[in-house]
Amino acid sequence: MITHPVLSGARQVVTLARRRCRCASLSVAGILLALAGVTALSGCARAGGRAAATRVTVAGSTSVTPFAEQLAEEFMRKRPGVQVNIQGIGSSAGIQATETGAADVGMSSRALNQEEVRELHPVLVALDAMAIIAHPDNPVRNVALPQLRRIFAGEIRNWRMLGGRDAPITLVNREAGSGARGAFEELVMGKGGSPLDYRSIRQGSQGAVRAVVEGDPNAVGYVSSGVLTPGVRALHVDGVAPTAEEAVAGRYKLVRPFLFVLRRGEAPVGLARDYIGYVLSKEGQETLVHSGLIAAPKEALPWKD
Amino acid sequence: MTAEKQVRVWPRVVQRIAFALIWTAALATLMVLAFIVLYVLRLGLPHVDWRFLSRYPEAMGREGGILPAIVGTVVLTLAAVAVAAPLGIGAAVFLTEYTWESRVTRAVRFGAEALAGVPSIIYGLFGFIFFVTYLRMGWSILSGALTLAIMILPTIIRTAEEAILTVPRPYRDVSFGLGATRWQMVTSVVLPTALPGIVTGIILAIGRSVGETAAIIFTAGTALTMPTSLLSPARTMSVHFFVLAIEGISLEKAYATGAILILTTLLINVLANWLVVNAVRRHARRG
Amino acid sequence: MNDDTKILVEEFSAFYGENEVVKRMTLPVRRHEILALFGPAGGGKTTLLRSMNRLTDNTRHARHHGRILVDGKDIFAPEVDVVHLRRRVGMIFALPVPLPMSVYDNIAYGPRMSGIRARKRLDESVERSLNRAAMWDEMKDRLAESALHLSGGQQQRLSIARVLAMEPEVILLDEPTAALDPISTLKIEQMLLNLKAQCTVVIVPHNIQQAARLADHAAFVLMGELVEYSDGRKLFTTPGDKRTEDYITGRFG
Amino acid sequence: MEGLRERLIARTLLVVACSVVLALAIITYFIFRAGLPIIFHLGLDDFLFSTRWMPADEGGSYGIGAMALGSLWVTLGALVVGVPLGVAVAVFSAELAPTWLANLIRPAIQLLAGIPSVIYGFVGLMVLVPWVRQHLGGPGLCVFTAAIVLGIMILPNIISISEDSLRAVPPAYRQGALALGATRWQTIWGVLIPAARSGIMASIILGMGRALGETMAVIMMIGNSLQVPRSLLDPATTLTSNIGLEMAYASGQHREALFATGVVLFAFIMILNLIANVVSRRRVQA
Repeated sequence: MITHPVLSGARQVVTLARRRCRCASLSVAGILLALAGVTALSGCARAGGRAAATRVTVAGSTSVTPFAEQLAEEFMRKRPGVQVNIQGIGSSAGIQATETGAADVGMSSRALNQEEVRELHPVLVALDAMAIIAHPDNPVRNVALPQLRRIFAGEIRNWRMLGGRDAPITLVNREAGSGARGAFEELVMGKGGSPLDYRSIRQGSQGAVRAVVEGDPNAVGYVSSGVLTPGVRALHVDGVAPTAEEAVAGRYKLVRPFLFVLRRGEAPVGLARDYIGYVLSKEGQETLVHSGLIAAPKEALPWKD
Repeated sequence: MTAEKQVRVWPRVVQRIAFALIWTAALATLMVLAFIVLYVLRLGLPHVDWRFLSRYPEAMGREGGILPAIVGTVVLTLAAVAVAAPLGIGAAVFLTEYTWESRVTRAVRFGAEALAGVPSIIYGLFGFIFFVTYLRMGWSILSGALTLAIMILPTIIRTAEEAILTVPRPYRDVSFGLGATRWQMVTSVVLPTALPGIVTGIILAIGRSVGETAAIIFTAGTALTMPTSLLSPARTMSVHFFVLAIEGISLEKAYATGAILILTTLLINVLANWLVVNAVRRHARRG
Repeated sequence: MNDDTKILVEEFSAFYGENEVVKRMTLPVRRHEILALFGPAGGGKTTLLRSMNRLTDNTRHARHHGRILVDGKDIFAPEVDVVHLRRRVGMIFALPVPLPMSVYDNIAYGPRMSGIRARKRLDESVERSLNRAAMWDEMKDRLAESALHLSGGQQQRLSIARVLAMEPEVILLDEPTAALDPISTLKIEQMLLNLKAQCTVVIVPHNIQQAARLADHAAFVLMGELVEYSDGRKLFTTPGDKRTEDYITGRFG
Repeated sequence: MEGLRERLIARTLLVVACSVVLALAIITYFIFRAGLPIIFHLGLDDFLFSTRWMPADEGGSYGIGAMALGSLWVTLGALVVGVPLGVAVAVFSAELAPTWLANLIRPAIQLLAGIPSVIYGFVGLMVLVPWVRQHLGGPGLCVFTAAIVLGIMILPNIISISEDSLRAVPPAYRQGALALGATRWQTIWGVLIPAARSGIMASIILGMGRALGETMAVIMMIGNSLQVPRSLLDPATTLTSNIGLEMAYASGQHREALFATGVVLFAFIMILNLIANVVSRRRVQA
């Protein structure tokens, strides 16, 4: 394989490229750019990571995405000509994109860790009660928190042990890195508790989790209470329904924050500020509440470092 | 006597069984195809109307239409072809008209073959680190189109090369004999004659771009807004379909988008076939 | 070399790879006459012809030794512009090759390639060339038609008209009537005799009779070697070499 | 002047042609640069053969063993479905079908190749997954479902290349066999298929590459479970689907590990391509 002339040629290219990779690849990109007929100027303007005055990029948690998009739609209706791009790429990626400047605002559905807090400023936009969902045909209506823990740790594997039918439980998880999973691990499994069962099905978004549970009578998963549909039933946890009232009253425990994150030391400017302002406004918060989320407590004030 | 009879009868039985199986396989394949197409069309077409095609999506696509996705698909695909077609045709012309079999051509062919085999998720990863991150183009039509362009390059090169090779050898002699330079020969005789084949390749490449998902999600993003420039992110119909379908946002809209995708694929195929048939017919007439 | 020599092939050898197909040939072509290169198939006639306007450049592994002089200048010299050479030395192939375009565009092809764009000049050139190929009357109403729709004979005469449009000094023809019926053949032969006035013609004839009908001078080529070169009439009546005689009288070939 | 222009054009075309090689080199370089460090950090053995993939672990555990096995299962399954079916259709189209039917099959296969993979995944999800869940048990999102749909997806690759190589068998072979009194089937099985063997092999290898590389359809159908599948009805994950699923959410080491998965996949595919290349080159020489 090594003696293959083409491969060794390719290796030379690679070595060469390694030697002055930035320079070479930039020039290649230059050629491609020219061919695409794109003005390099706009490329440079974008390269700074600063949004143009009429555009703001919001990227992150797919759990937050539907709500952020709805708010963006309303916001854009109020402010014709501006564009709010919502990219549902996951909490961690959104946080990272914000750090590197690829996004102006990040969305996270989990609390920031210590490292991240050093770089970024979280803005609490809403609280979300996480619902444990099962198929409507499933006779099980309630789980205790410790049971839930054991279910997702893979210790309880049959609905019979929960008073249901004799059927194996199909666990539906989110994938590592997603805010929902992070929040679930923290709220249900506990810090340093047993890990989530690796055998579970994993899906890439709340919708996907919901879709699996809608289809499979033996499935159980977790999603934001804001995205519940008649196709799934939210189980009570310790006898408490996952409603906003119960959560505000502190009885429903599985509550996670929905955050917007911003780079520290840079107050958001222009459109980003206006958008966040809209989200935190009475009107924006009403939309969120209407969608099944819980309004952000008043004391969560934006960017006052 | 019996043995001989057996020899004569047995192969016929085997043949009958084998042929029955083969017929079954062929019909099953056609039926699977028909099923997929009809399934999506039957469930999707009732939800397709002019409003679906001409309106913006609302509530993440649960309501409204798919106009931005259509525009995103068209722009992304055109941009990708605009980059890949000159490169691909140029490479094919180089391989066929400007050089003889050598290390260089072998390397280029190897490169094209290797690129053709690279899975789209790898293109997605590459586009993400190279165009989106390293060159700071962000999730944008530009990033997506350049990634796609590399992806469809092998298809264009291969089909263009084949088309060029079918141009009769004597045309070149005549053209040279009449004092054409090589480039004049290529542009006045070879490319016009090979055009239907080349266009077919481009249409196939367009088909691949329209159907691509994995590479685009990571490079052009998933923002469901109307793209305003090459640097805005975009969501193509395939990506929109994927998001609608897997997130269970709206099965109705998913089927409708799927129907549009299938129709587009059909259209692209019919177009490509029509061009090939036409080219063959012209070729036959030429003798 | 005297003044009426248009082309001089001098100690010329041509190779495909290791295979020597033209062997140290020396041969003059005189101005305003027809030279016929004849001999059995595979003897290197076509290669010699293709070397005269360097079409062999486009063949892989083709090499050569020696020189070919046109008007006393070696066509293989580095400073020679091959495109310019080919505009002076036109070539007709055995099978008619109409380009897939209209009759008009076929004939205007050469002039266009040399940069003539003016419609008027192209029109003139097309008319003049068709006239010289004696086919203006049949073609003048069919100029917009695809050349692919013409008959074989018409296509070949069109090929000649196409070469004439470049006003070449030399025309090389490689069995131009091989695929044609006798009437078309006759028309083409007549045309070639008329063309002598303007240019020099080198032809690989379709058969010995054709060579005898056309040739002012003739050269018998066998297995890459020039066996005999002399005045046309003389060579076909009283060949000087036994091998030539055998070939002419049909004892081999 | 003209000569200069011609030389310039020739040079430009050379550069254009080499852009293909350059693109491949850049892709290779960037994927390897992003993925190799963590492979060295973890050790190739641990990375390849450990089945524990837990980015949330303290320090992270990254072993792609389970998904590599998932890829292997799914790919083999796809071949089991796709190869007999594909070769049968190729034989049918090249040998048995009446002309009108052969003329129908060719564009149909093209269409099959042109349908976006997400549509396959979706139809699999909507039709096959519930069927499997109801009739065979398990969650339906499993190796079996994914393999069947992938098997259908690789059909066009297998059919078109196999058919070409069957058609390329010299007619003399067929006539010779028939003249010796073989039945048509004996001719096909004993003469044509062996004669077209290397082409069929190449088609299978390329189909394998496609199955191994498919992402979106697999994500939709396989369940993405990180376990080593013990039965066909178990959910599993593949190298590609895990990248597709987690990439968006990954950062730091986790992301590097995904790129490293890409490196492994890339290397696999390149090896497969080389094999297909060698096999089909032998065909040309034969």
